[in-house]
Amino acid sequence: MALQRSGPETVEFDVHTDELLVNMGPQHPSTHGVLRVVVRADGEVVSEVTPQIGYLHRCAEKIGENVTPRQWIPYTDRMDYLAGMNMNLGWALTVEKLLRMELPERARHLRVLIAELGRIASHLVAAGTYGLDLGSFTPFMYCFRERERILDLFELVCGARLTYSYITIGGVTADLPPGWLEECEAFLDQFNPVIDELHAMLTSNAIFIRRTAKIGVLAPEVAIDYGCTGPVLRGSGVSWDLRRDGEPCYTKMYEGYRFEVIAQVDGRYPQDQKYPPVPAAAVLGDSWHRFYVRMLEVVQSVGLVRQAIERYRRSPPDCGEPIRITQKLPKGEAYLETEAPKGQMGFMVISDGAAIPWRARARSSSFCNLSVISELCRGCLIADVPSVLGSLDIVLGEIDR
Amino acid sequence: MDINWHSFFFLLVALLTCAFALAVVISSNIVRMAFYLVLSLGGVAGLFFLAGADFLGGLQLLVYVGGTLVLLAFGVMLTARAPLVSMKTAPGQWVLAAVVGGCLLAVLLQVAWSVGQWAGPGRPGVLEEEAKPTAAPLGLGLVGVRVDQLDVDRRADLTEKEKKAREAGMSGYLVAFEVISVHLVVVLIGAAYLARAKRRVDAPLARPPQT
Amino acid sequence: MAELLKSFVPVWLAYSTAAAVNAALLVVLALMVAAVCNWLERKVAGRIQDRLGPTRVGGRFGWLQSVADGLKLLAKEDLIPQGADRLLFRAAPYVSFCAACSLYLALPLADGWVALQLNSAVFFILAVAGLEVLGVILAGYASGSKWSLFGAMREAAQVVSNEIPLALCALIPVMIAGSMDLVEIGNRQEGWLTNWLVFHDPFTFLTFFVYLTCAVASVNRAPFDLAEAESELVAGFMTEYSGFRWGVFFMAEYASMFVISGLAAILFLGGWNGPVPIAQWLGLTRDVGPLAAWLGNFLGMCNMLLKCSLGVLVMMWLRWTLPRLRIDQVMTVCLRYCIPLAAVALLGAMWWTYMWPGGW
Amino acid sequence: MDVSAILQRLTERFGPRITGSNLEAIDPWIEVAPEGLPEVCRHLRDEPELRFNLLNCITGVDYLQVDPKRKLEFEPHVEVIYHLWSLVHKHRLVLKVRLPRWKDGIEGRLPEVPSVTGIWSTANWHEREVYDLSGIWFAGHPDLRRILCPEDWVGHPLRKDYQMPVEYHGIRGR
Repeated sequence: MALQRSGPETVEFDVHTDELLVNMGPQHPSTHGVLRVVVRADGEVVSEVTPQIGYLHRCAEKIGENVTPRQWIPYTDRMDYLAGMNMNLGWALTVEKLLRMELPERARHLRVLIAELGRIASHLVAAGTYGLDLGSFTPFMYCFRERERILDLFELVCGARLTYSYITIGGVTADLPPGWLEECEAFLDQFNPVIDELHAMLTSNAIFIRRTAKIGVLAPEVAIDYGCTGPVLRGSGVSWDLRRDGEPCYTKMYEGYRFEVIAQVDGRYPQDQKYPPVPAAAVLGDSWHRFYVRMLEVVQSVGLVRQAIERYRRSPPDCGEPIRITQKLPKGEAYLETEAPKGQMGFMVISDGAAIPWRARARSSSFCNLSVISELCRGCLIADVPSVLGSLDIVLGEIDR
Repeated sequence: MDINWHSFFFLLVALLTCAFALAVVISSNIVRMAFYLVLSLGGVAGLFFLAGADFLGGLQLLVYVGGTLVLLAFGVMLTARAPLVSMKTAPGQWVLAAVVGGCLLAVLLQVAWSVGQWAGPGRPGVLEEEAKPTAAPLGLGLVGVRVDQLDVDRRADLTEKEKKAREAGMSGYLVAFEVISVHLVVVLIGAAYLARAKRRVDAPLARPPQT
Repeated sequence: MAELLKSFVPVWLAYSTAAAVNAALLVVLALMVAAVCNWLERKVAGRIQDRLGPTRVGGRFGWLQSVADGLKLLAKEDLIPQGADRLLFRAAPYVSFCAACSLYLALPLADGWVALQLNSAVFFILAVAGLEVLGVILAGYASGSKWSLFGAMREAAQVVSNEIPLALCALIPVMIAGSMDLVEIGNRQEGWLTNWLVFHDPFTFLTFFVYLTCAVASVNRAPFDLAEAESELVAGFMTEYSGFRWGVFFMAEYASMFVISGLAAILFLGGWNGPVPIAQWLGLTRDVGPLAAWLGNFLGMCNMLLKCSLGVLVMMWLRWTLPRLRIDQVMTVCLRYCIPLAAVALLGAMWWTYMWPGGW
Repeated sequence: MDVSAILQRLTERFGPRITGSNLEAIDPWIEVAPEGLPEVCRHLRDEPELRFNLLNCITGVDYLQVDPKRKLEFEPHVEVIYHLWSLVHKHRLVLKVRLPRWKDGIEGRLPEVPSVTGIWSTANWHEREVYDLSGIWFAGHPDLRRILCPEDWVGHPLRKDYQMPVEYHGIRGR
């Protein structure tokens, strides 16, 4: 009996059932991290959802005003802890934009390689936990098994599994160890059948489709109005990806790479003949489409990593020298947004000529993606709230900073 | 000293049922009342099983304990907000209730003792012809004893197979039971229809405010 | 048993010990089933998720895992939340455990090997299976928290509405076999595979699958496990339970899962009669002699246990592959698909037995 | 359409309310008077050639030199920076609003700027964060509450002259 929000039905009201104020508290298995969602429900039907954030607020921006840019890199790791590499990349590129610094060829390809591997790892977590939200435990295990392999690769590169601080301003802390590329290719070769398994278990699973199709439908204008970016925006059919449409100093990293932006433009996904078709029940912009966009993006990223490996091998051996810790920043300010797995992650640095920036600002994508949930969950059932929350794929470390 | 186990358990379960029925009346917490009601009706089902009518016992369990009391628990659970949970009864009402209850108990006991055959322990209720008309046959018929063929029961020349068939046909007059059940269904459907949720759904907020 | 003891001890002691031993046997059977299912579930889940499951707890395949779980549950402190109704909170798990255990009273494991041969055994099992929901409702209400209230309401709505199609589907084999006594239904299906009721006619074949769906829903497993949907309601009605009380709920769930698949085995899959009538070939039938009859029954019991565990395996397999349905989708499946299908199957089976009484 | 063309359009349309700009900076920006902000923003969003439909980020920056050794290049003030993007024309713009550190000079009265929640809904949460951390009051915001710090927190952490409280609910701060 999900109430469809078609026209304004005026049904007279005689049985007074008082509204139940239920909150999915900070420690709730299906809120990804420390998020409290206050749900005002009448029986099973949700009338109002208001998320409460701030439980994980560490005021990283205030610390940014007391440490030099290279010392702030570990703080960017802890923002979106599921894709630490992409956060480092964002901050490094912003400061390089301020310094007007050019990177050698090899460093650029190395960064593309590592960033796309980070994106695969983050999307695997998103797919796994989404299956967990809807009750099927097994895809979670498959996704995390693959993610473990990627983390092993990262461990070989920089010694850490979650908080890397690998990509710094001026390049990377250390070049790739010998034999790493072969292991990375071995991982990629055995990865494709796993994606087909996930498609079989989730995307084309009848119960999964019933739990996600036509739930949490987000219109493109509302998405842009609420500032949603990344898979949430592309799930609503807006073909917008910073790797192609971003600022020059970010898109020049991806120059010469062949990849497609995954969005359903006039009814078709790019290369969708290889993947399960869009079910009839799915409406553009619902939870199913957001999930489907992430699954296809993983395939694009695999292609990108292969191209990056091949270009990395051909590029000259110099992979850039990180700047000195106490190097003075020129006076001025720079803002740059990069395509992190969860959306557009923006960093801003303002400096007045000293080594320590005057102001460091981080704009989080999940912050805006989460703000749209009150719009999506009006009139759905209580069981749909985790389904919508899972499809938005938010991380609280990034929201609360 | 051999104890007739059958009567012992019968009495035990009967006492338990009465005790829980009393608890239903005495307890103030409405949810505990529902729980004690479950136990007492379960006791009645136990009595049916001990009396050998296991179909009737199953029926009692299914219809009353499994069906009605689940709905009762449902109703109690949904309405049991703080003020409703503990319903204290004023002392005056206790006295009135005790008096009325006592009278009813007296009447029932008198009726029970007046039937000669039931007085003595140890003889399962095989009935002789009854001189003056009483309500007992009607009650027995309800329970399922074929009151109209009582004389057939005592004929000695019943073959084993025929006796077994009569035994199987014990629950003859179940019609009354069915009538009550159908009545119950009608009542439930009516209640569901009356309480169907009619709610005003205000116009959905189409777009964020376009001021 | 009672006559044996009568010679040593006074009569009433003999009878009471015999009764006590039988009762204990039943409860131990239920506990054994729960213990084995617990270990089996972990192993099956492991295999499905490409990992090993418990391997080191006590010997080769970690078979002591359930004992370890039991000890852990006993050692854990089972606290009662402050807002809870103390009596009901304690009573609820035992209500649902008694309901689940008393199911074993009427479940025959072989021809004649049954605790209490009721001539309305199917009806008894369906009636008592409906009682389990009472324990859940009491638990939901007594824990005092909104979440368990939600879980209890969903559970009650689901189980009560699933009893109807379950009863309809159980009616068909009873109608074909002509009696509600499980032993009789089982004996009617002896001989070759084709005598099984599931292959009796296409309608019973359809009924078997509808029965399986409703059985999974009424036992609250796999895609229909709304009550303890961990993603939305934390743990449904079991949120506030911990330690041994939670274990009791868990045992009740496994016990009723085993009985429901046992019922399916007897009603549709020929109970203790194997696909090939080996017992008849080896001459282990009742008329040959008491020992042969005992051996034949033993073989039958192994068959029955195999089929029950097969049913339990299917339920576990469903649980670890399919996501969970929403409450209104569960109700739609039950009210809009299962009941009409069961009704059609009933009519079809009736028409079929009328047209070809002796079987086709 | 680069920033100079946009600046030229805005100055001819709004005149005195565009109070400055800097086209040589890495991210060229335009300064707008606080009162004229909503009209300029609505124009930027609705104008067919501009169509700035994505508000990326609102940032509050506090310019106050607390370090005695450093010399003072600017007089103390507070800035609110709006980053706008157009998905349609793929161009970017930075708007700045310059405010006094405290409203009409009285310590503790937060500077005011009209809210743009009506134009972009994403501003709702961003403005709440800027209010919470940088202490800038957004007039006309539907429910301006703290979003990251606890409701009963005192002070705005990102202000340069912010002192960490000695104790908060029994937890020692300093």
